Amino acid sequence: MKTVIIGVIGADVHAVGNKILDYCLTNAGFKVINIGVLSQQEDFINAAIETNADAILVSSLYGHGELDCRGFKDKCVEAGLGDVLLYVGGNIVIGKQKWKEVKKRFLEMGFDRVYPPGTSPDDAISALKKDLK
Amino acid sequence: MKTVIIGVIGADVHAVGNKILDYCLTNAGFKVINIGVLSQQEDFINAAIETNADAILVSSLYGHGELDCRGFKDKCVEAGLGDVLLYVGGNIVIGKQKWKEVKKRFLEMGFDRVYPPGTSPDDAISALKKDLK
Amino acid sequence: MELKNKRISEEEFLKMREEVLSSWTTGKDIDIDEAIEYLKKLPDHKNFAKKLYKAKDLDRVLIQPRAGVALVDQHIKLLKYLEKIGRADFLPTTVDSYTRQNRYEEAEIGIRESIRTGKSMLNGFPVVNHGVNSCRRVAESINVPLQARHGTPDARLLTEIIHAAGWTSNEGGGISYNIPYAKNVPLETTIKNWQYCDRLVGYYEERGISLNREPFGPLTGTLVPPCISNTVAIIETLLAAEQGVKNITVGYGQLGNIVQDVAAIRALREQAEYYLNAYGYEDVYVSTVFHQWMGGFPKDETEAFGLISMGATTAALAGATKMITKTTHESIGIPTMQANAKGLKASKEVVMLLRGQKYATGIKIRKEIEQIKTEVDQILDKVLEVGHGDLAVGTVEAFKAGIIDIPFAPSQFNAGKILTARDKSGAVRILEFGNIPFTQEVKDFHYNMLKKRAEKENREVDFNMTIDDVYSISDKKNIIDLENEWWKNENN
Amino acid sequence: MELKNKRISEEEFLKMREEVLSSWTTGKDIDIDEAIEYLKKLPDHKNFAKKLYKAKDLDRVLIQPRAGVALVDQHIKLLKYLEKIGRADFLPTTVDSYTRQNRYEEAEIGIRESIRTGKSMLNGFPVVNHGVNSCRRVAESINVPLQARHGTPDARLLTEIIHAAGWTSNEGGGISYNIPYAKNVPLETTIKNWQYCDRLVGYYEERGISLNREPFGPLTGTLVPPCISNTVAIIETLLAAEQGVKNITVGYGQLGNIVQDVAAIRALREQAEYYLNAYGYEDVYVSTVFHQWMGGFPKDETEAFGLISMGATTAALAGATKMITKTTHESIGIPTMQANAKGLKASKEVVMLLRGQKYATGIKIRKEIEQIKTEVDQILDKVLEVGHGDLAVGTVEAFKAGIIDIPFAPSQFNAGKILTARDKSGAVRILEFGNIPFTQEVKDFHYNMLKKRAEKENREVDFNMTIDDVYSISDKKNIIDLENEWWKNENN
Ligand code: B12
Ligand code: B12
Repeated sequence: MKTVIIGVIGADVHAVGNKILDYCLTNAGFKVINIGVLSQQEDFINAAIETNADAILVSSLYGHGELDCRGFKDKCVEAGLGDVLLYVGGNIVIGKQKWKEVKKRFLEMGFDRVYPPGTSPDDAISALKKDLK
Repeated sequence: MKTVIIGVIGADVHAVGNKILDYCLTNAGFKVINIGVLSQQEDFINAAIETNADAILVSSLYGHGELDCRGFKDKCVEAGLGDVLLYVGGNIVIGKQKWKEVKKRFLEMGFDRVYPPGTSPDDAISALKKDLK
Repeated sequence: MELKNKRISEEEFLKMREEVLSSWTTGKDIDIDEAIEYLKKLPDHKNFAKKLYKAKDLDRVLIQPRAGVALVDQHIKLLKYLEKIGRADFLPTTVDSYTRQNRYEEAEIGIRESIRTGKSMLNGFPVVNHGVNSCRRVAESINVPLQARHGTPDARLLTEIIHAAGWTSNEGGGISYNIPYAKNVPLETTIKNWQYCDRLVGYYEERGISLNREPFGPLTGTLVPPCISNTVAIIETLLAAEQGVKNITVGYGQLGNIVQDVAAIRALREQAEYYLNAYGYEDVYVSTVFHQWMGGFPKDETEAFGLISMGATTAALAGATKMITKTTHESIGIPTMQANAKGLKASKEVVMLLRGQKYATGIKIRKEIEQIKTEVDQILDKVLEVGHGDLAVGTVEAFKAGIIDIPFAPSQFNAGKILTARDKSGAVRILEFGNIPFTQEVKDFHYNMLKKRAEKENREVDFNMTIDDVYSISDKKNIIDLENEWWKNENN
Repeated sequence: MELKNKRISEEEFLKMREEVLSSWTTGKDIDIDEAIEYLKKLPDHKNFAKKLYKAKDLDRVLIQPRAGVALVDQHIKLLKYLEKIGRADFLPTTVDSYTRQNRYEEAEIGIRESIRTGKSMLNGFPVVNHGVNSCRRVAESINVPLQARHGTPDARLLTEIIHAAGWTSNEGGGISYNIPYAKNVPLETTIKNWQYCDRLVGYYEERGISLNREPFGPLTGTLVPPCISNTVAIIETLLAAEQGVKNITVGYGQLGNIVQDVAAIRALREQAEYYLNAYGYEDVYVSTVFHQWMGGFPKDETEAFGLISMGATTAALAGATKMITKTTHESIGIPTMQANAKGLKASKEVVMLLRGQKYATGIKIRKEIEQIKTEVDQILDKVLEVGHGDLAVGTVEAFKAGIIDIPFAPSQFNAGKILTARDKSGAVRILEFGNIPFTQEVKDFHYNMLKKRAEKENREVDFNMTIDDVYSISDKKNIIDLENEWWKNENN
C-alpha cells in the first residue's frame, strides 16, 4: 500500500476538496495521511518523513499558491525527500491565467505534476498509480 | 409642416417600431404618411410623389435590408425625388456585423443617414429637424 | 369552397394537393406513399410527437433554439453545432422571409447571393427552393427531431415538403401565421390554407405516422395579454384537431411577471384539453411551449443573459414541456452559431438546476389561472356566437369585429384597438379593450391593476404607459430614472 | 476574562483597545474621536445601515459583488469600475488571506511582490497593512457604501481600521468567521474577538453613528442545511445586539431549490426578529442578504451565467434586501474586473425585471418555513440548555457536543458528523444527524425526503449521495448520464 500525504498549503482553509480527495484516495487503495488545511511546507515534510511517504499532494485553492509553494522542492530535497513525488493542484494562481504558462512555472518550481482547477480525483488516482508503479 | 413617408421595406412584417415611429413623429409635429409593413420601393416612391414628401424613412428589421434596398436611390432619382431625404434604420443587415462597414455600404447606396439597431425615435426626430431646416 | 370548421374530405384534399404540388418546381418531387414508408422508418427519438409525449414524465423542460441559414451545408453545420455544443433537445429550421411570402424567385436570388458573397443573405432556410431531398439531408444529419418554424400564411407546399422530408413537426396556424405575419391576406384564406396543412398531418396520422403541430403562441411578441394568445392557441388547436391532428403543442410567450407566466402556461394546457374534450376530440395529446421573451431585447449581451436565464427559470417553474430559447444577439441580428449555442447552454443549465421543481400552486397562481380562463371563455363564447356555432367562421367574424384583437399586429384584418400595459408587478393588463367582449367585472379588474401602478408612479393610465412598456424590457433607462428619483426623495 | 453573552463595559473595552491598536503599526493612526467626526459627515447614501434601512421600501433586491486586490490604486480602480459599469448598489473590500490569519508580514511580502510583478499577488486587499488613511482614500473614491468582507477569526484591529476609515459595514462573526475559516482557533476566542468588534460598533452607535453588521451566512457554502446556517446567523445576531449593534443583515447561501431558498430567507428574517424581541433587543433593524450559490461553480462561463441569473431570480422571489453576486470566473480564480461587472449586470437585469415580484406565500412555502423554524428552535433550545442560559457559553458547548455541526468545515472544533444531500427536487436535507438534537418527527421528515429520491434513482441513502451532490451544481455529468439512461429506457 502506497502512502500519500495530502493537505492544503498556506493560509488556505478550503476544506471540501481536501475531504473529498481523502475519501476517494482511500477508496482507491492508498494510505492517506491528511494534514488538512492551513498546512505549512514543514508540516508536509514532517508528515512525509514520519510516514515514509511515496507522494505529497499539495492543494492550493485560494490563490496564494505561487507564494506559498516557493522553495518547497528545495526543502524536500534538503530533508532527503528528493525522490518523493510532488503534485500540486487546485486553483493554484490568482485569477484566470494561461494554463500552459502556469503549469510551466510550477514544473520549474520542481513539481512533478501540476493540475488545473476542477481536476477530478480520478485523474489524481490514475496518475499516482502510473507514477508509483 | 414637413411630410415624411415611413414604412417597412420588402417582405418584412415587423410592425411595432413602425407604429411607434408613427406616433412619435406625429407627436413631434411631422405629417406622417405611414405605408406600413411589406412595402416595396415603388410604394415608398408613389407615396412620396403623391404627398410631395420631404423625407422617406425606410425601416428594415428582418435582415434582408441589403437585398431590398438595392437600387432604391436610383429609382428615387428617376422618379424626380433626387432631393428627398432618404434615411434607413432598424436591423438592416443579417446578423452582428461591424457597424462602420454596414453604414458605409448603405451610404454608398445613396442613403443620407443610416441608423443602427435600437435607435431611439428621438434621434430620428432631431436629425430630421436638422436636415429639413 | 366555403369556410367551415370541418374535416376536408379525402377526395377534395387530394384534388387540392395537385394544385399545391404544382405551385413550384420542387413540389413534383413529393411521393406521399414513399414518404410514409420513409417516415415509418424514423426512430422514435427523431420523432417530435413521440419525444414530446415521452417528455411528460421527464422532470425538466426540453429546449429548442431558432436557427436557419440560406444554404444546405451551412444549415447542417449550424444544426449539428447546436445539437452538440448547445445540447438542444429539439432542432428547428427557421425559414427565410421570402419563402414565407411565397416569393420563391427572390429566395432564389438570396441563395445565389449567399453563394456569391459566402455569407447567408437570407434570414432563414428556403425550404421550398431546396426541396425534399435536401431537406431530408438536413434531418438525417442530426439525432433529434426537426421542426419547421416560419410565419407563412400559405405554407401548404412548404408543409408537404417538410413532412415528406421527415421533419416531424410544423409550427403555425391560420391566425398565428397571418395576423402577426401579413398585411393583406384575408383570414378566410389562411384558415383554409392551414386546414390543408393540418389535413395533411391527419392524412399521415391515419396511416400510422405521428406528427406534431404547434400553433405560434407569442403572436406579435409585444405586450400580448394571455387571454388573447391563449384564445388564439385554443382556436388553432380545435381547428387542427378537426383535421385529424393528434399531437399539439400550445405556445405562450413570456411576459415577465412570473405568476402571470406560470398561470398562463397552466391555464393554456388545461383549457386546451378542456375544449378538446368538450368538442369531442378525445385522443389529442397536448403539450406546451414557453417562448423566452419575444419582444425587443436588451442590447447589452450580459443583460440578455440575465433575461434569457430568468425566462428559463419561469419556463421550468411553469412546467412547460419545452422552451424556445433566445440569444444575446437578439437585439442586433441573426445570431452566430456560437451565440445561439450560448443561449441554449444558459437555458439548459437553468432547467437542469430546476429539475423536479415547479411553482407551488397557491391561491395567487390559482386566481391568475381563473382570471385567464374566464377571459378566454368570454372571448370564445362570443366567437362561437358570431360564427353561428362554427369556429372557423366565428374566428373571421371575431377579428372583423375586434372581439379578438392582437396588439401591434400588421394585418389590416386585425382591429388594432386594444392597448395593453404592465401593472405594478409587471403583469400585462389591458387598458383599452376595443371590442373584446369582457364583462364589467373583468374590465374593472384590469383597470384597477393598472390604476395601482399609475398611483405608484404618479401618472395617468394611458397610451404613454403602453409606449414605455414597449421599451421596458429592452431599455431600462426610464425605470432607472424613476429609481434614482426615489433614492433622492427624502420622504420615503 | 470569562466568556459570557454580556455587553463589555466601556472601561474594559477601552483597556482592550489599547492592546488591539498596538498589535500592528497601523493601529496607532486611529483616533476614535476624530473618526466619529469623520463618520458624522458621511452622507446618508454612503452609509450602509441607512441605505439598507431605506431599501426596505424599494421594490427590488440591492446588489453587491465581492472584490479586492493588493494595492490601493488598483483597488480603487476596481471598485469604481464595479460601481459605474456593474451598477453595484453596495461595494465590498474583500480582504486577503494572510491578513485574515493576522499574518501581516506575509501580507507585506504580497504587497511588495504585487508591486514588483505588476499584478495582484494577494487574493484580497490587505486592510491592516494599508491602514486608515489609505482605507479612507478607497471609501472616498466611490459613491456607495463600503463594507469589509473577510473571514478573519481575529478581526479586531481590522475592524478598528475600517470603521475609522468610513467603511460602514463589517461582515463576520464569532462562529461564521471561525468554523469555516480556521482549523485551530477555539470558539471562545473568536466569540470574544467578535464581541469586541460588535462592541466597537455599539460604541459608535452610542455616539450617533449607524453602522451595519453582517454575520456570514453561507458558512462553508457546501450543502449547509438552512437550519444550521440560520441558527448560526441568529446566534451571531443576538450576540451582536447584546454589544449594542442596531443594524444587522442576516445572510443565507443559495442551495438551489427555490421553495427552500425562499422559505429559508423568510424564516431567517422572521426568526431573527422574533428572537431579538424575545431577548429584549427591540430597536434592532434586520435585513437579509442572499448569496448566489457559494459551492463549486460550473467551469463553463455560459452555464455560470445561467446559475448566476437563476440565483438572482431566487433572491428576488425571496424578497431578500440585498444579494452577493458571483462571476463566470468563479470556478477558475479571482475574476477580472470585467467578469466581475458582468456578474453584477446579469444579476441587476434580473432584479430589475422582477421589481415588485415575490414568491406567493402558499402552503408549500409556509410548510417549508415552519420546518426550518422548528428545526432552528430545537437546536437553539438545546444550545441554551447546555449553556445554562448563556448563549455564548452554550454556543461553545453546542459545537463541542455536535449540537451545531457544519458540513465540510475545516475547524477541529466542529464535530463534522453531519451529512447532507439533495432530495428529489434539489432541496438540501440531512441524512446523518450526528448530535443535532432533532425530534424523531423532524428526522423522519428528512429521511423520507431523501428516501423518495433514492427510490427514484434506484440507489441507497448514503455518503455517495453527499459526494455526488458536492459536484451536482458544478458538473452535471452524472445527471446527464442518468437522463440519457432514462431516454433509452423503453418502459417509461
Ligand atoms: C417582435 C419581433 C418579431 C415579431 C414581430 C411582430 C410584428 N409583426 O411586428 C415576430 C415574432 C412576428 C417576428 C418575426 C420575425 N422576425 Co423578428 N424580431 C422581433 C424583435 C424581438 C423585436 C422587434 C421590435 O418590435 N422591437 C421594438 C421596436 C420598438 O423597436 P424596433 O423595431 O427596433 O424599431 C425602433 C428602432 O429600430 C427605430 N427604427 C426602426 N426603423 C427605423 C428607421 C429609421 C430611418 C430610423 C431613424 C429609426 C428606425 O425606431 C423604432 C422605434 O423605437 C426583434 C429583435 C429585437 N429588437 O430585440 C426581432 C428581429 C427583428 N426579428 C428577426 C427575424 C429574423 C425575424 C423572422 C425572420 C423570424 C426569425 N428568424 O426569428 C420573422 C420575420 C417575419 C417577417 N417576414 O418579417 C431578426 C432580424 C435579423 C437580422 N436583421 O439579422 C431580429 C433582429 C431578431 C434576431 N436577432 O434574429 N419578429
Ligand atoms: C466553497 C468555497 C469557499 C468556502 C470554503 C469553505 C471551506 N472551508 O472549505 C468559503 C466561502 C469559506 C471560501 C472562502 C474563501 N475563498 Co473560496 N471558494 C469556494 C469555491 C466556491 C468552491 C471550492 C470547493 O469547495 N469546490 C469543491 C471541491 C470538491 O473542489 P476543489 O476544491 O476544486 O477540489 C477538487 C479539485 O480541485 C482537485 N484538487 C484539489 N487539490 C488538488 C491537488 C492535487 C495534487 C490534485 C491532483 C487535485 C486536487 O480535487 C478536488 C476534489 O474533486 C471556490 C470556487 C469554485 N471552485 O467554484 C472558491 C475559491 C477557491 N475561493 C477563492 C477565494 C479567493 C476565497 C477567499 C479569499 C474569499 C474570497 N475572495 O472570496 C476565502 C479564502 C479563505 C481562506 N483563507 O482560504 C477563490 C480563489 C481564487 C484564485 N485562486 O484566484 C475561488 C477560486 C473563487 C474565485 N474565483 O474567486 N471559499
